[in-house]
Order: sequence, then structure tokens, then C-alpha cells
Amino acid sequence: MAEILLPLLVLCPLAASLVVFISAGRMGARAIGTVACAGVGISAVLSIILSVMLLSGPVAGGLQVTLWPWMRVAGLSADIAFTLDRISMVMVLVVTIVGLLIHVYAAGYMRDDPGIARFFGCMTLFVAAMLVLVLASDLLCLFIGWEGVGLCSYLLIGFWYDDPANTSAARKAFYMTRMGDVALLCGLLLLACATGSLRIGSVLASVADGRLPASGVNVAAAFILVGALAKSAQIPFQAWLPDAMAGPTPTSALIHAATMVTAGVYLIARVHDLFAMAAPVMALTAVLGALTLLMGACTALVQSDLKRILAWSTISQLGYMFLALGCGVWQAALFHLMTHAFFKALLFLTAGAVIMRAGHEQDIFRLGGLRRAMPGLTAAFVAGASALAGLPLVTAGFYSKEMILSGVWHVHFGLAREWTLSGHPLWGIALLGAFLTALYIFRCVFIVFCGKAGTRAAGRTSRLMGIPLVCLSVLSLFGGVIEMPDTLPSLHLFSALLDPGTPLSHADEPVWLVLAGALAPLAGLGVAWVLWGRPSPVMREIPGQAGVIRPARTGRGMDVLYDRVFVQPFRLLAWLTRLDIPGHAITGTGRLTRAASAGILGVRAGLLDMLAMRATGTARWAGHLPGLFQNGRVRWYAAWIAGGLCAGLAMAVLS
Amino acid sequence: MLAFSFNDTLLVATVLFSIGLAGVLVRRNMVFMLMSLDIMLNAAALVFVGAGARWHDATGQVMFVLILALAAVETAVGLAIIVCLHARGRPTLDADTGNLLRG
Amino acid sequence: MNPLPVLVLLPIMGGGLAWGAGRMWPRASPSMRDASWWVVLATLVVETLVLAMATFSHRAHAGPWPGHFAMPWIPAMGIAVRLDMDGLSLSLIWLSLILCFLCVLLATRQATAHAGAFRFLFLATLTGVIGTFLATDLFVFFFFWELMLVPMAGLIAAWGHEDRQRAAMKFFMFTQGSGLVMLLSILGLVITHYRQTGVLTFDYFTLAHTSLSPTGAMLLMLGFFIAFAVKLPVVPVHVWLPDAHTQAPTAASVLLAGILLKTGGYGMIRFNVMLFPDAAARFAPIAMGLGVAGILYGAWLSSAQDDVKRLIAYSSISHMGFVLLGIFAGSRMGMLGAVMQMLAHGLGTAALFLIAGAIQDRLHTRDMHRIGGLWAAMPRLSSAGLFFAMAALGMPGLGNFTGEFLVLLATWRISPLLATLAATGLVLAAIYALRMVNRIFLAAPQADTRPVTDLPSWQMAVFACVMAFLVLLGLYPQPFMIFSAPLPLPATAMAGPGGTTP
Amino acid sequence: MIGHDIFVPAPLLVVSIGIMVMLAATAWRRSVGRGFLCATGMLLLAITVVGHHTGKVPDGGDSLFVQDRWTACTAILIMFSTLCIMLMSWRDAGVTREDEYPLLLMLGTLGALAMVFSANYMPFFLGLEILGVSIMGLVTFGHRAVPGHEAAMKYLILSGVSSAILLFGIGLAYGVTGSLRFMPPIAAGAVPAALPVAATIMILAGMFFKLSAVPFHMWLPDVMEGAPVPVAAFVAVVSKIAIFSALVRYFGTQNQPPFLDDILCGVIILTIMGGNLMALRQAGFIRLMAYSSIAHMGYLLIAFVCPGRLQSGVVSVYLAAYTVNTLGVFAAMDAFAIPGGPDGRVVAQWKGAFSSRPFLASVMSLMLLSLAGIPPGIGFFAKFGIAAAGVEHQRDLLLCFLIIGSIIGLYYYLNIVRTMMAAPALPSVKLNRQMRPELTVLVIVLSMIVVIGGLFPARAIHPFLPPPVAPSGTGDGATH
Repeated sequence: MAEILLPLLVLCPLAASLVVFISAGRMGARAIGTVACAGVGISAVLSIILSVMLLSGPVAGGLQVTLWPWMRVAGLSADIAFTLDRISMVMVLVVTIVGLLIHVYAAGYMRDDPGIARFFGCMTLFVAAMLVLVLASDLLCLFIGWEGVGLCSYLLIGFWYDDPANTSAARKAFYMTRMGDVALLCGLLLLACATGSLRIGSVLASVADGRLPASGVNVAAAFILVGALAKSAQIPFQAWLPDAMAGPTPTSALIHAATMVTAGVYLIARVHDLFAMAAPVMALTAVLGALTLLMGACTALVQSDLKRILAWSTISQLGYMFLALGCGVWQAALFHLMTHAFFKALLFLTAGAVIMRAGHEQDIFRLGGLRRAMPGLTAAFVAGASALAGLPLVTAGFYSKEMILSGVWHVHFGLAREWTLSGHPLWGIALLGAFLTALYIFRCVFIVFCGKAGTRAAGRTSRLMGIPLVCLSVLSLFGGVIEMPDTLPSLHLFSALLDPGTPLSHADEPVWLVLAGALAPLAGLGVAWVLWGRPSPVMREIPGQAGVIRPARTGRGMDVLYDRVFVQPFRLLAWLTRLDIPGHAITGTGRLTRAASAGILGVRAGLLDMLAMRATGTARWAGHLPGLFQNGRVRWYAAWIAGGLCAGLAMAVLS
Repeated sequence: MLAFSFNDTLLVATVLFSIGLAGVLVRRNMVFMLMSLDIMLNAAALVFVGAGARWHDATGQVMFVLILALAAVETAVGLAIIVCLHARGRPTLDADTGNLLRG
Repeated sequence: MNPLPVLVLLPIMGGGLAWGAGRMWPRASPSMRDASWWVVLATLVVETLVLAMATFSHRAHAGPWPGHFAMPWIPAMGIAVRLDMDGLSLSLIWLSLILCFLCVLLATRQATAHAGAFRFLFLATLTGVIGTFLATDLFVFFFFWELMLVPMAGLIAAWGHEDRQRAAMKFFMFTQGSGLVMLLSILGLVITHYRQTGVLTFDYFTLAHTSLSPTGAMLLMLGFFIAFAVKLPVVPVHVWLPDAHTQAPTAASVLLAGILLKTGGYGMIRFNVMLFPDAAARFAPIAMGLGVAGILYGAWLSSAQDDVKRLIAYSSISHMGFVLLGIFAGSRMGMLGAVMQMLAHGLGTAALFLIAGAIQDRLHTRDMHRIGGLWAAMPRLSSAGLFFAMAALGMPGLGNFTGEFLVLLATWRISPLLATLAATGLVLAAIYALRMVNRIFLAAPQADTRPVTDLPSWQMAVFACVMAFLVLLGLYPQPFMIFSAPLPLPATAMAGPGGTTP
Repeated sequence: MIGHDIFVPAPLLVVSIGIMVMLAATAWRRSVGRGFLCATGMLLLAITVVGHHTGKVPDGGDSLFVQDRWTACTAILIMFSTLCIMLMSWRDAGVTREDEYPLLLMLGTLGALAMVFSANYMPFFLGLEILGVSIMGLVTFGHRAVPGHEAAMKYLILSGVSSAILLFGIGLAYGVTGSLRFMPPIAAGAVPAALPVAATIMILAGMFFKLSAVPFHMWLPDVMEGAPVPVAAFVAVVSKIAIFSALVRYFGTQNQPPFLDDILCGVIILTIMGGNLMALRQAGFIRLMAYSSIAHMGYLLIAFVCPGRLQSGVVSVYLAAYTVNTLGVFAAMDAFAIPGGPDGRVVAQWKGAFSSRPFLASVMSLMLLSLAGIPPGIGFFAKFGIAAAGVEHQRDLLLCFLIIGSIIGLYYYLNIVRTMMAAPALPSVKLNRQMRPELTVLVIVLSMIVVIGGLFPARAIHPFLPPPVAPSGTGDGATH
């Protein structure tokens, strides 16, 4: 039974995509919407059925289906094979359910766009590719999904191709993810050379029994890490995600929040045994995750575009997941991935609705005071924001973040013989990140929804777009209960589901740890209220120029205090993030290669001209060669004959 | 027995030959070139006569007569061509002027 | 009746008929297909039937490989028309036939002047190519190798675009000159064999086990390598390719890119690696270095082009770099990767050239600045172009990726550094492919473009078949790999070193 | 020394009798047509009797003439070429009403045949001179008077000088060996060693002048440009075949004397490079063909310096290929000439020939491709043979120059094909004037030979595969 359902799971969105592409002009917008939602809907239902079968069936193993042998050559055996075990079940559920909701929303959002057929074709193709990525039990088959999602993200970011900025953003996204893909490919090559086959099970088994030397393991893990970093827009490769906001909002929600960017996290979670044996790479992952977390939060703090704030917040939340992976608590990372998918999708969809209603205005300073105009959207946005900030007890975000914080606290990296890096400094950064997250998301909430009225809001959000928002709000608020920290009633449903073997409960966890985790978001909320929320806010940023703050009004005590405590560091922070060292580095290298290629082409052209010039030179010289030899004078010819004779005689007689 | 050995005739013939060759190279007048051509042919004939004498063989003499005949043919055809050139608009006898065929 | 000589001679005879028909019934009206077109189509159909017969008939005969045919030609010099067919030559002939069908169906509009002569030269090239793939007598191979160039140069010189004369001349001089170097190698091999065994013969199998001194073997191998390197093309001697491809008419550039480049690869497999195995092994590092250089140089220059056809031409230099890498990687996997890459590249690049030709027919320009976005005006053509651009950049699940992955894996075994460098070539491939897509398909349409008609539905169906074939090649390559693997030299007649399979 | 029953090969006899008859007829009444008819009939008769001879074959080996398969092959080639040239010059010779033209042609052929059959210096030298003088006469024919005479004058003086050198060499050889046998002089007895060497060098110089090897090639372009097209073909083909066959006869099939080795290599390299480089810059079609024939002589000499199993077959194929190709080119050029219009002697006039005169253009390109050594034509197999002979002797230096030369050759041959393919200068109205019937037949026959020779060279080799047996019959000759 499962052998049929599993491939069907992937085939439905693929078939929907083909139908939509081939129909191109002939189907109406509504029909296209329904076909797409149907495709993804069927796969959602199938995934639920399969999950139930998996949970009720034998615990270990999971459903294994080999479709056909792909490459069977001496030295490599790779085939198209899907497995549904606990990790991929979680991902499949997230992808299909969130995907379905986003498709329903998009059916309403994109109804009047002429290119809707191309849009839904790419979206369903993306879901199919993501499912292939998640279900693949062969790393090479995973690579098909990996590049497939990259292609769909390129097509969707550059969806409105009239504006060259969109297409260049799409190309930039594809180039960066492609660099990561090449690194991942090199990792696969290394593993294939060492182990002969790319089945995940056999790779991990042969790595475990030492077929790969330690250095080999580190290099392979490093390659895979680089691939994941590029896909999830972490530190060196983060420039493409903010530009990716050029695509339609449902795309940003599905691809650049919920599913594609988390593919890197899923991959590392899938091969965590390999990473566990590569300690330095784990440490690197953790440090990079922490740095990205901090950098993402700070940059989001000074953004003025609503969707860019959410993009930077995605980068910072991914930083959390990488931090968790680095510290070995991959279950926490996956749990945070799930909850993040819910509330981030919610935030993006609501933002999309808000922007659509406010006449496509994306600058938060020009929106202002929409609380009264769209109460429903405000409620959804606040729900999402609180889940993102991780307000204690009431939101899912709190539980997943708490799980990560406790995991980070208990980790010890045995890097070199005597030098061990303990988890505490990373925990500190994570906590600061939580505070900053609350700060920037509530800044956005207060500026957009509270305060004096900005642009006039028109029209109503259609019912079709409303339903997904409601579902996502419920999920992001109550989705977290299935995994409680120990101090609260220790409920570990999720981690038990994921990995029944290793219990995650730390009995000796100090109580203040959970309290700190709960207080940080609240503190962030308070400070945000002080700075932006209350009627006479301290921070009055000039609309249009992000991060430029008007000087404090009068020298009165409280304002001077606030100014020195909050405004100065904020201004410093704004200046710092504008530096954007990695971004400049990447544009610098781009400019460098262009200059180099122009230089080399110039040299090549110069060479060719010089060659041509010399050729004409010799041609001219050869031109009057006949004058020298063939000048038509008989005596000259006779002289040549005599000369030839004498030369011959000389050579013969003398030699 | 023989007053001159083969080498001496060879020496004279070579000198004669180089005189003829020099004549062809130096003189510009076509008639003189024909004359020096004749000298070269006679030098060759002299070698044959000397060789014939050395080998006491009549072939040398036969070849000499043959070469005389050839020289006569050369000169006759040469003069005929010079006359035609003169008739067809190339008055001077200079070998180097009015070259149409070159390059 | 042995199918092999029929395979070789049928196209040129069909070509002659087409020329006659072209002169007898010149084109009645521009839209209606003229008589010579139908003759060409008939020839190709019959040729496919004969090839199918050759593929599936297992007749017992003397030859070591499935297909065999021998007829004395010049007994004085020990030359006989020996034609042998194994999996590799069979698959490449199938590729040639498919591409010819594509040309006949899709690229027929601009061959108006002297259509009969155009089709004669077109089929003559096919004869030359099939002869090259089948000949196992070194003289006959050299004969077809040189014969193949004349009609192709004629096609470029007579029906090409603005700068066709110079391009045809450069193409002819490069290939012909390197052919002469190969001639010396062939003769060197034959004469050394004659000195050792007293038998003057040009037969490939008997020559395969002349025992040569290391330097002798290397020299002869280099002679062959130069000729095939010019044809493949390998970087330093690739100068003729961009001009030839840009100036050739669509059908000719499809033939040139699709098949003629493969004769270089086929030659290297058959006459470098299988004839001089140890010399090839010693030469492998340099060859693989050249391969990687080709990949990077081709991709890099391709991303700096403004002319569509020139861009595609440079991209095929990059792809052929992978083939060179695979052939000299020394393992069976590398060889299979190279063969798969040749098949996939043949289909992909031929389709890209057809699309570029279609654009040039409609907009009379190849300059990407003046073409502008076509998605709005021609969605079908643009989607086909997008698909084949994806194939060109090596999207997994399509044919190119299978070839490239196997080649990279085989290279990784030899030297990880080379493989990583080659892999970075994939990033450059993405750059030129997407740059092309974003300049001529997904871009703002040019202001002044006149109304242009999209691909008719039957042409789109043909493109769809090619797409399906590429996906099949990408996702289920196993039967193709088994089918087109080059058979090792026959063990029986082989006293010398065995084939390449470790 | 001369036996009583004279041994004379039959063709020589037939041709001389024919010439006598023509001379007598001229005395009676002048008629060009009759001259051509008589000449053609005589040539056909000569070709049929080429194998026979009169008188008893002298065994002592000191006869004037020799008869074997090599002489048969070259004689047939010479007579076939003369027939073609007669066919070519049929129409315009009739116009000028000079019936000396066929007579001089026959005399030239007689001289060439004498050189081919000679085994003694005397008939060789006589043949050389008869050929020379008849060429001087032929060159002045045609409507371009002044250049014709200038060419004749140049040829006269230069061939005079070279004959003098040749005679001096023969004299020395006679002085050293005491006999006029047609073979390199070997020092016998008390003779200073330098003499036979000098003799051989001077004889070789005389021969190379006639073969137009580079240091002595200056006369060929001027003479061919001055002469009318058929005569240029005659000079380029018949005289070359005759002198080359004498050269092969002279040195026999064993290796050349050692001191000659580097001289020969030097000459060959100079000839190949000189011929090809000079041909690059030519605008005149005939001058270009002159230089290309110099280059081809260079390639032929490569085979000459590599005696061995392959040599005899290769040399005869190359000679046949060169003859047919050159005759084809000149025939097409002659057919292209329109009385009063462009006369096809300048390459520029051939611009756009593919559209204005497609048949002629395709024949010309076939001939040029075959000259360049490209498959469909017989030239391909000829060049292949040369390379095979070269490789057999590991003459690497010569082979490199063979390759460089043929690449350069490729360029200027294809340049002509390129100009023919270009758009025609004048509007491409198809000039459908009726081409002279006999020329059409000739051109078609020559193209058939080229293509069939190219596809089935075995046919071309087999009958013409006479091992050039050394005059004394001592040389082992080719094995089969």
C-alpha cells in the first residue's frame, strides 16, 4: 500500500504543475487556482495518511520505496528511492500543510495577475521538488530536489520579469545557491568515492565503521555545511534572501520562509551522525549560527521595508536552527523549523494582505495606524509576531526557542585536546537574540498598526485569503504544546516522535534558565513599547530614510536618559548594519571578476590585433618578395641559375 | 703521344665556360647574350673533344658535331625571336626593358 | 545484405536524388514543401529503418563486434573497406539521425536558394559522419574524416550569414591541417607494424597490438590527439568553433554542434584510449588539465558574449571539456560519463541552435540587446528555450547532469582538485545560461518588435519529444549506458594490452 | 657502338614518321584542320603500339633506348596529355590559321618521348633540345604577341644556359666513365674524385631547371603567363613528366649517391616552400597554377628521394593525378574564356562563377580540391602515397614541410573556390552561351577520371605499376 502512496505523494503536485503549464492560456484563473490547490491538497491528505501508517506501524525503519535504478556503474550505484521515516515525516507534513494553506491564499492573492498559470506551475513544481528533496533516501536523488527548488525559486523571484531589478535579484539568488550546490556536489563526490553508493543509510553506516578517515569526514561535513549555508542564506551567503523579496508574497512565504531555506537545516539533521563525528565542523556551525542570528536581528531592527524585516528575521531564526544543529540538538532545530514555518508563513501572508490593501506600499513608516482599518489582519499579525518573539507559555515559538536554549546551555565542544568550548557564551548570544527579535518585531507592529494613521486602506481581504491566516494563527499559538521544557510538566511528545532512542530531558536544569528564556521577549516587548509604542514615542524615524532618527526634542531629563540609553546605540547599530561587510564582499568579488574578465578580453583583443597587424606586415613584406625574385629580368634569372649551380657544387665538393 | 692531357683541356673548357656565363650575366644586349651562350656551348663541346681524345673514342667527335648543330639552332631561333620582338614594338635590344611578365 | 555499407552510402545517394529533384521541380510556393524536401525525408526514414535492422539483428559473422563488413579496396597497400559497429558508434549514429530529422523538420525556412544543393551537401555530411563512426580501417577512417569537412564547409560558405566565407575557411583550414598530422600518425603506426610483422595492413584490430616503444606510442598518440583535439574542440585549438557556429545556417550549425564535435570525442575513445592505452594513461594528466581549462574558459567566455549563437558555441566548448575529462579519466565510469555527456549535449545544444535559428528567422538578428524579452510574444519558444538552457547548465534530472556527475566522480578518484575546479565550471555554466534566459526570454519585450508568430504546435511537439528524451536520459540512463558502452578491443585477436576497463 | 638492326621503340618511330608526313603535307597545301587530324590519328596509333619496338633488344645494355613498364606508363601519360591539349587548342588555333601549331606540338611530344625512352645521354639530350625549341615556338602563338615573344626570348636564353650546364656535365661524365650510358658516373681509375661529383651536380642542375625546382624555377611563371592557355598546360604537364621520368631512369631505384642527400633535401624544401609562398600572393590564375605546379614537383621529389616498396606505385599515381588535375584546371580555364569578354586568366574574373556558370565552377572546384589533396579527388590518394613513402623512410623533416606546404596550398586553392562562391560582380544573369562541345567532353572526361581515380585508386595503381627497372636491368626494382 505504501509503495503506491509514497510516489503518488510526489506525483500529484508534479502532475498539477504539468497540467497548469501545458494549459498556459486556456484555463481561467480560478480553474488554475483550484487545480494547483487540489494537487497540493491531495499530497497533504496522503502525507497525513502515511504519517498515521508510519506511527501505527513498526517504530524503526520507516517506509522504503525504490522506484528504479538510476546509475548502476562500476564504482557507483545510485537509484531513485524514497523513504518516509520520522524526520522526513515531519518535513513532509510541514511542506504539504503549509504549502496547501499558502496555495489557497495565493489563489486569492494572484487572481488578477496575467501570469497566474506560470506562477502556479512554478509553485506546484516547487512543492514537488521539495517533496523529492525531503523524501529522497539517496543523496543524489536529494540533489535533484535540491537543484529543483533552486530553479523554482529563481523562476518565482523573477516572476515579474518586466523590472530588470527582479530578474537580477533572481539571478543573484540562483548564483549564490548554485555555489552552495557545487560545494554540496563535491561533498557527495567525496562520499561516493569513499563508500561507492550514496544511499544515506549505507553512507552513515560506512562512515560509522571508519571507512572514511577523520580528515575525510571533516571535509565532507564542511562541504555539506557550505551547501546548507548557501541554501539557508547564512553568514557568507545571506545577501540573496532580502533581495528575494522581489517575488510575489506567497512565494516569499512558501519558499523563503517555510520550506526552501530550511532545506539546509533538514539536510544536516538527516546526516547528523556524519556531523556528530566532525567536531570542528559542529563548532563552526554553531558559531556561524550564532553570528547570523545576531547579525540578522540587528539588521532587521533598522529596516524600513516590511517584507525585508521579515526576510532578515527569517535569516536570524535560521541562525537559531543552525546554532541548535551545531550544538547537536537537531531535534530542537527541527521543532523550531516547524514552528517557524507556521508563524513566519503567517507573518508573510498577513504582510502581503496588508500591502495589497494599502495600495502596494511596503515602507512601514508610510503605513501607520492600520489597527482600525483592518482589525482581523492586525490580530493575525500580532499572533504571528508574538510567536516569533516567543512570548512565554502562550506561543509555540517560546517552546521551540526554549528547547534550543536549554540544548545550547548543556553542550560542550571538545575541539582540541585541552581546549573545550562550552555552550554558555552561545546561550548568552541566543538570549540577546531573543530580546532583539522581540524588539524589532514589535517595533514593526507598533509602527504599522498603532500610531497616527498613514495611508488609507482600501477594500477587504477576501474570505479565501482569510482561512489560511486563521489556521496558521492557531498553529503558531498552540502548535508548541507538544514539547514542554522539564520545569513545566515535562511533555516530550515531539522529541519522542522524532528520535525515540535518546531522551532529551535534562533533570538537573536550573529553574532560572527557563525564566530567563521567558523574560527576554517580555523585556524586548517593553522596550519596544517605550521606544515606539506609547503616544509620544522616543524614536521618531524619518519616513523613507531607514534608521535616520530625528534628534531628541528638548533636553528634559527622561528624554536625555532615553536618548543616551537607547537612541545613541540604535544609531550606532544602524550605521553598523549599513556596513554589511559580507554583502560588500560579495558585490566586490562580482565587480572584481567583471573587471578581470574585461581586462583579459582586452588583452585577448589586443593580442589578436597585434597578430593581425603582424600578419598584414608579413603579407606586405611578402608582397614585394616577387620584386626581389621575380622581377622579370632575364639576367637576374640566369644569375639565380648560376648561383644555384655554384651552391650545389660547393656543397657537394666541400662536404 | 698526346700533347695535351684531359685535365688541361678541361681547364681551358672551364675557363671558356665561365667567360660565356659571365657574358650572359653582364651584357644587356640580347645579341651579345646569344653570342656568349654560343661560347658556353662550345666550351661544353671542347670537353667532349678532350674526353674523346682521352678515351680514343669517336663519340666525342660525334657529340661535338651534334652540339654545333644545336648551337646553330639556338642562335637561329634566338635571332628570329629578336626580329619578331623588334617588329612587334620593342625596338631596343636591351634585355631588361619593357618587361611585361613579372611578379 | 549487410546493413553497414547501405548505412554509409544511402544518405549521399538520397542527396543526389534531392539535388536532381531540386533542379527538376524548383519550389512551387514558399510555404509548400518542395520535392527535394520529401526526398530527404524519405532518405532519412529508410536510413532509420536500416539502422533499426542493424541494431536488432544478431547475425553471426567474422567481425569481433556486432556489426561487421569488409571489402578489399586497395589490396596493394593493404587497405580494405572495413566497417564495424559496436554500441558506441551505434548510439552516435542514432544521435546523428535524430538530429537530421530535427533539422529537416524544424530548420527549413531559409534554405530557399538552391534548396536541392543545400540538401545534397547536408546528406553528404551525414554520409561522412556515419562513415567516420563505422570505419575500422584507418585509411577509410581518414578518408571519411576528410570527406566530412568538404560539404560542411560548403554549407557554411554558401548559405551562411554575414561573415561566412572567413568562418568556412578557418573551419576548413584548422580541421584539414590537423587531419594531416593524424595522417602521419596513421602511417607511422602502419609502417612500424609492417616492419615488425611484414604485413602491410590498415586494419584497426590487427594494428591494435603492434608493440611500440613508449616514446613511439606517445608520439603516434599525440598525432591522433591533435586531430581530435581540434575537432572536439580543446581550448588552445578551439578558435574556429565560435565563428563556424555563428556564421553557419541553422541546419549546418545543428549538424556541426550535434554530430561533428562528437566525431572528435569518438575518435579519442577509439583511436587514443583504446589503441594506445598506456600512452593515453601517461598523457592523462595533461589531457585532463586541458579538459578543465576548456570547461572554465568556455563557460567564462560564454558568459561575456552578446551574440546568442556565439554564446551557445562557447558553451559547447565547456561541455566538451567534460567529455575530454571523462575519456582520459581512465575508468569505465569516466568513459560512460563522457558518452552520456556527448549524447545529452548533442540533443540539448542542437535544440538551442534550432531555437536561436528560429529567433533569427523571425527577428533577423542574433544580438541579445536587440532581441529583448520574448516570453510575452512567444511563450512556447521561450519555454522550450528555458528548458534547454536548464539542460545546458546541468540541472540534475536532465541528461547533461548524468554525464557530468559520472565524469566528476571518475575525475575525483584521480585528483579531487581537478574535480573541484571542474565543478566550479557548473557555477559559470549557471551564469551564462541564466544570463541568456534573462536577456532573451524572461525580460522586458523590445519596444519596436514587429508582431512575431510563435512556434506552430507541431514544431512544439517535436521540441517536446526532445525534452522528453533529455529527461529520460537524465532520470533513467541505465539502458542507454549499457547500450552505448564502447566494447573493449576483442580479447581473441588481442595479444597486446587489453581494453580500458580496469 | 650502334648495332646494325636499330632497336627503336615503336611510338618514337610512329611519331617521327607522322611528323615527316605533316611536313610534306604542309609543303603541298596549308590546312590547320588536316594538321590536327593527322596529329590526333598519329597519337592514337602511337598509344596503341606503345608496348612494341622494332629490331632486337640488345643484350649488351649499351643501346640508345630502353623499353619497360615505366616508359610505357609515362609515354601513355604524355600522349594522353598532348591529345587533351590538342582538343583544347582546336578552336583558337583554327582561327589564326597557322598550321605550324600542331606540328610544333607533335615535335614537342617527340622530344618528350625521346627523353622517356632514352638510355643514353645522346637521345636524352636531343629529346630535351627538341622539346625546348618546340616550346619556344609554341609560346609565341596566340593573340598576345609581345608577352609571347618576351616569354620565348626568356625561355631561349635560360634553357640555353641550362643546356650548356647539362652538356658540360655530360662531357665531364663522359670524360670520367668513357661511355655515354645514362647513369650517374662512377669514378673509374686515376680520376680526381671531385670530377664525377661535379658531373652529377651539373647534370642534376640541368634537369632541375627543366623540372623548375626552386633555385632554377624562375622561368616557369613568366613563360606560362606569356603563352596561350593550352601551351601553358603543355609546358606544365608534358615537359615535367618527361624530365621526371628521365630523372627516375637516371638514378634507378637504388638510393641516390650519399653526397646528393642534403642537396636534394635542400632543393625539395626550397621548392615546396618557395612554390607555396609565392602562390599566396598571386592575382593571375595561370601564374598561381605555375607556382602550384612548382610546389607539386617538390612533393613528387619527396617520393623520388624515398626509394622502396611503395615508391614506384606512389610516383606513378602522383604523376597521373598531377597530370589529370592540371589539365582539368587549364581545360576549365580555357572553356571559361569568352571571345572578347573575360578570358579567365585572372582570378577576379571568376567572382561569382557558381551562380553565373555553375557547371564550370563545380568542375574547377573539384579539380582544385583534388590538387589540394581532399578526398573525393585522386589527389587525396596521391598525397597519401607521398606521405606513406616519406614515413617509410622516416624523412621527418620533409614530411613536416609536406604538411606545412599542403596547408598553405589549401589556403590559396580554397581562396579561388571562395571567390567563385562570392556574389557575382555583374548581375547574376546566367550566361547561357553554348560552351564549345569538345571542351565540354574533355572537361567531363577529366572530371570522371579524377573522381573515379579518387574513389577507386586501386584501378589507378595496378596497370601503371611498372617498377622503374634500372637501364642495365641490375636494379632489383619494386618487388611485385
